[in-house]
Amino acid sequence: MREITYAQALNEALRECMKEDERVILLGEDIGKYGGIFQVTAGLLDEFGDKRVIDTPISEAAFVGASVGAALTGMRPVAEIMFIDFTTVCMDMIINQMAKMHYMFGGRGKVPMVLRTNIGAGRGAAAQHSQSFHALYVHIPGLLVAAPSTPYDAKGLLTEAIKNENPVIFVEHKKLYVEKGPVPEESYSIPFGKADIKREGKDLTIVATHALVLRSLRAAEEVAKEGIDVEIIDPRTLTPLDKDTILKSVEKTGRLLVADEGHKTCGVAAEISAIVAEEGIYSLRAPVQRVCSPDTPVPFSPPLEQSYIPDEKNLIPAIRRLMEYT
Amino acid sequence: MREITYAQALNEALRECMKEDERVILLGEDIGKYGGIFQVTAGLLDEFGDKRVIDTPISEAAFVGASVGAALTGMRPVAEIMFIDFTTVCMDMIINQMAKMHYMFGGRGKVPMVLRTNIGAGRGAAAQHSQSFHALYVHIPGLLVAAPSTPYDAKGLLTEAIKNENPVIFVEHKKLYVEKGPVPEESYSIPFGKADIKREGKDLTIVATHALVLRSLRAAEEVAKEGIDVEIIDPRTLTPLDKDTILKSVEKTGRLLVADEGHKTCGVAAEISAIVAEEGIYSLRAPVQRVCSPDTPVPFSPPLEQSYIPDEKNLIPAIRRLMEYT
Amino acid sequence: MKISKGKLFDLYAVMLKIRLFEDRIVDLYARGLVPGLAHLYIGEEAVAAGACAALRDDDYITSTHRGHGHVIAKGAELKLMMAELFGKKTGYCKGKGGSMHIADMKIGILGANGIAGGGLPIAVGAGLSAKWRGTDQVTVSFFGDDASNNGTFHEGLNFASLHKLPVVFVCENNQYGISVHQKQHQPITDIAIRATSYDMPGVVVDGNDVIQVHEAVTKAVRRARAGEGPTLIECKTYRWRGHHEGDPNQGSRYRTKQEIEEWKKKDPVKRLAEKLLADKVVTKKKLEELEANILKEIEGAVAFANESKFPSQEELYEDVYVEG
Amino acid sequence: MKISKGKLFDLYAVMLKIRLFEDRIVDLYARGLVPGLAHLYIGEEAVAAGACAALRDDDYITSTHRGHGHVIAKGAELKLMMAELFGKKTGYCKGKGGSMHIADMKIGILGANGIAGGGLPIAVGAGLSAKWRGTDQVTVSFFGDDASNNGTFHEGLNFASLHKLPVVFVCENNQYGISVHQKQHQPITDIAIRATSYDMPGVVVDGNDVIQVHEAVTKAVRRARAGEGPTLIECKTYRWRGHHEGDPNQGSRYRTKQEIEEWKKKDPVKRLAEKLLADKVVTKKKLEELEANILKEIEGAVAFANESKFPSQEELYEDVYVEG
Ligand SMILES: Cc1ncc(C[n+]2csc(CCOP(=O)(O)OP(=O)(O)O)c2C)c(N)n1
Ligand SMILES: Cc1ncc(C[n+]2csc(CCOP(=O)(O)OP(=O)(O)O)c2C)c(N)n1
Ligand SMILES: [Mg+2]
Ligand SMILES: [Mg+2]
Repeated sequence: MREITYAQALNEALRECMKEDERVILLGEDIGKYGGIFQVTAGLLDEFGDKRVIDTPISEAAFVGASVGAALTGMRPVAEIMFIDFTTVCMDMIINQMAKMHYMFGGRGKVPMVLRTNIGAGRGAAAQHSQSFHALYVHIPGLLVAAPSTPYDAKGLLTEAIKNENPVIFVEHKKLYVEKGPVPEESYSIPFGKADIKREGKDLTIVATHALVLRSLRAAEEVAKEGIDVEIIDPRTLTPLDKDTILKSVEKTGRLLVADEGHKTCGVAAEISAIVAEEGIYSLRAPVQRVCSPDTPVPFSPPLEQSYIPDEKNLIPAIRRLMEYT
Repeated sequence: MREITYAQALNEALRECMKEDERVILLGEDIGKYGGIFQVTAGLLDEFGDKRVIDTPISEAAFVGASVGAALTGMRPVAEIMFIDFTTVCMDMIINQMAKMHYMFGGRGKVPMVLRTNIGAGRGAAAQHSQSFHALYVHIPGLLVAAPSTPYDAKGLLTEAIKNENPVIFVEHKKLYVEKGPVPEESYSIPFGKADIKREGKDLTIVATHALVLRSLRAAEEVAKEGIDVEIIDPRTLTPLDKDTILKSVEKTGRLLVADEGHKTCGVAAEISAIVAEEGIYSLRAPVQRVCSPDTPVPFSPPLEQSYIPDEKNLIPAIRRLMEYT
Repeated sequence: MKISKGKLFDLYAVMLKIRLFEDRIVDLYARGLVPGLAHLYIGEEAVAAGACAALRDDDYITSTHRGHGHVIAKGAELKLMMAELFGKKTGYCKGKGGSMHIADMKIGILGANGIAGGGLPIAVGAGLSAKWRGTDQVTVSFFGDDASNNGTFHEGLNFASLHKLPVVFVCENNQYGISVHQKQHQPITDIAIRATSYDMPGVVVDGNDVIQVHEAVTKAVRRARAGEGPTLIECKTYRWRGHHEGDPNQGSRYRTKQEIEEWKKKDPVKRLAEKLLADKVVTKKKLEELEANILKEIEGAVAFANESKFPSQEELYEDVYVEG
Repeated sequence: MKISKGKLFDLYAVMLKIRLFEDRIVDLYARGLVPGLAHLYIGEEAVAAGACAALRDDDYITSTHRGHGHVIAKGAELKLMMAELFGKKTGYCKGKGGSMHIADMKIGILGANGIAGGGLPIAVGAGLSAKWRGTDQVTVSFFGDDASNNGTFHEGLNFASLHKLPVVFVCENNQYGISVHQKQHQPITDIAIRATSYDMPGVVVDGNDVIQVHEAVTKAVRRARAGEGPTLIECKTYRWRGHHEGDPNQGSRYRTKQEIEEWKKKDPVKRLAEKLLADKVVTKKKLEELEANILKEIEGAVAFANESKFPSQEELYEDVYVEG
């Protein structure tokens, strides 16, 4: 199969959905001529025109709120917030409007929209442009939360997100945009709530999200040399979360490491750990370990940022530690 | 000792701190003549005048941001956001400014301010006026998060919050405002990061926050009749969290139930559960249970809202279930 | 613009319906039958009635925490409203929303809203949507004087004007936030002047004069339908009751009884009734008949609400997501 | 207002310092020595220089993502800036902040800010604080044309005017958001007209003419110190380079090379140099000396940054909270 990047895969999903359904329109800052800060919307303005690819003012509350209003009245907007950090300026539209309308209105009205944004440190962009607080949205009922880790998943999940009748927070990862992988040319959807086993193994389960999937795969190769056989589960969507696949894997391996780039405290990794402590504790033969970003803002200085980012340097020792329990 | 309400205790802390330190000023909607929607600031306008008790427009980003600017330049502002639900409209000022400045600036500048707000359902106020998403702030490093459950703790923690050099999200609970309890007349501080054992017991640990402390105490009395001896730990501050006291209690009892009014997924209870799964798993002789709000918005209809709210009806069966593990 | 006699009577009927509905809520609330928060609109009826009468059924509105008037004027059924206020399963939102979240997509009610200023961006989106879909639907967004200080006002009006969207922004200036007088929340008197910042027309009208409101909104709606863009209309009015039921002494903590009495003299409902009689549009008898009919409808709504069931416990978990 | 010759020369010195500092960043960035995002101010120097020259050391500013000019004009040390841009421990923020977060409370720099519009409420708070503390300190808040569409602009200006706070809002209208032209982000041309919404004076000046900027800001600062409230000043200008270093071809995806060239002809630095020479304020030699001195300072800063150490790993965990 041909290989394209994660950014190209997302671009393809947008293009296909826009071709198929004229209700799909895009709003965001610099998504037109500029093609989006990470080039995810490149070429779409030319192809679909400025009625469907709308460069917005720096008015996130207005255009995310407008997406809600447009979705309520029959459109399928896809809004882009340049970095997840900036979703703070339109949080009310997300948490109090987009997420809750269907419920508050007792099922009258629905909000089929997608809010695309991205997480991830590693670009020297410091504390307000590098955050990974997707857990905030996982905490809020009414939202679906997608977390693609590969170009294949990116395309399939975005297609599903756009076709879904519910509001979706679509969380991309900055460092993955340039990663390549095989992606079918035709349109396809990946259903929400189905984890993907990115590597099978029998000794230890890593539940990993986003870039941590890649980093875990590398760590797994490394420890394989020591005879440690790691299984890697990528939930792909955080809401809904496929806890069955996770619990089943832990039942098999008896060891769980949860790897997510969000801050450790009250993050996605905490939730997965808590689920296993609640429903799979008898499968465990070792403590549950979390490999996450530390509870500090993201520092600018490259060496500090490197030490901030959770990756193989954290994963490998954690795996070895867990393997000490027998 | 005389008994006063939680709201009066908070009022007293504000009054004492304002008397002692003229840099302490209050900003918020309807905190002046109206005395605050829950009467926490009642009488303070008369006593301290409208230069120090400032009724603001519906411009939360402006006045929370102004509190940040004022704190940076030598004041000690205490801002009130009427309901935690509305903190969404000024989330950027909280997450990206207030929480991060000290770090981003490499220690230059500090933001000694308090943002008072409240959580809790039970007033028939529906999905946008009843939320308990304090976990969002626990997820963000740079903030301290207080969670008083009694009038005594309310006064002591608010005094500490105002004197603290760091930004504090001070999370009150709507249903507790009218609860009475003994409170010293003199000024006192309760240090952050020190849990309080609200009830000693040997069979099972409940880590409970806010109104769940009261509800757990009632549940404990109930199950005491069956010979179950419950220990109740109230962390009092969620950041920093006194995990030693929790781990020590679980070591003693072997059973853990975490009770918090936030949504279950990625909430405070998940974090506490994950900590124990990570650091205290060998103490456990039963799965960790969480009693939280469900992952739905808060419904309006009183019977639905009652079934939404986590209380004795959820705690007692959970306790009994945990006691089946021996 | 000339308003026909029939139209005037219709406007009156809507205003009276709002008034009598809310009078009944006062009573029901006091007796503990309506739980939660009830923000009443009494005294401001001319705004909702005048504005919504300029709209078609398929036009949209976004409403506020003080939304009963808006949704009644847009055509909401009293039965379903009352059942909702009682928290019953038969209500507009199956009892899940209550007073602050009444919505009905079929008649263009995109929701009351508990967030001050929350409705404006949503209205802008409905406007964009109408434009994209190539319909000529118009959206009216209601909001208060204090909400005009929220960032959403600024962002919403800028965006709407930039894209010449078919939206009419109707500011109900009743001079207060909750307890905060306009003088304490903004340094201007006429909010309509803010229109200039967005290159759109701004109009001030007497919000207690339904004819003025109706004319201004009609003109703005025509402009919007013609693709010429949004308008900001400020309606000066006053709320008679406290911020919500339960606000002690109708808000006399922060305003004088005398001020309230002065405004009661400007009662928009009575004022129109007197005009209708003076102009011989209707007889006294016709008005009495109208009142009797409305009261009957309200009683029917109360009975319906009373007899309806509360939602069952499992419904707590429904409608979080659209299934399938 | 008459600007003295000495003052004019000082203004020039500041502008040149900003220009040369950033010219050097262009080069360092291209060679991979400056990590992360560098949003350059080249072409807009007259705004920062003219505005900050109206301030005392104990006055405050809030800055933006494009902050080098502001902080240099307010007195930041090049050494500490350069070290910060390199991510070194000796930098302004110990390497933790980088280009977008330079701050120095001692000289009133309340921080550059990565959030567009993020600085306005903070400036309002500094204004409130000065008023409460009874000092006569003034705060200047810099922000861009597109940031003027953010809710914080609206809320901030309303609040500042309501309390007559000593704040001067300086809008740098360089006609673009990132790639979005002003015509696409707001339906007005002069942002200064938005002042009317808040009952404050609004002034438009040529932002490439440091004298005009300086005069307008001086007047506004005087007004602010006298307790008469805030002013909105719009400075029309242009950024020569891409939105940040790395924006392909200096942003020619969204603007023409010709447009850029037109604006380069209005170079504020050269313009002032020519005036200084024409008016015989300085000799050519003096200007050359000035340039040489600045270049030397910059070289010193680069050397300092180069020689400095990166922070140690443990520092990651420091400064999250104030200890003790
Ligand atoms: C963002 C936000 N902040 C605060 C509130 C609390 N609140 C509810 S209504 C209200 C006053 C609204 O005043 P105005 O907009 O003039 O409308 P009115 O109540 O007078 O109709 C306030 C402060 C809210 N609902 N939303
Ligand atoms: C709230 C927010 N939204 C989006 C961005 C991304 N962003 C950074 S700078 C910028 C454009 C700013 O334009 P303007 O305010 O005119 O300032 P300029 O860059 O022209 O100096 C944008 C959209 C941001 N930093 N903050
Ligand atoms: Mg009002
Ligand atoms: Mg600009």
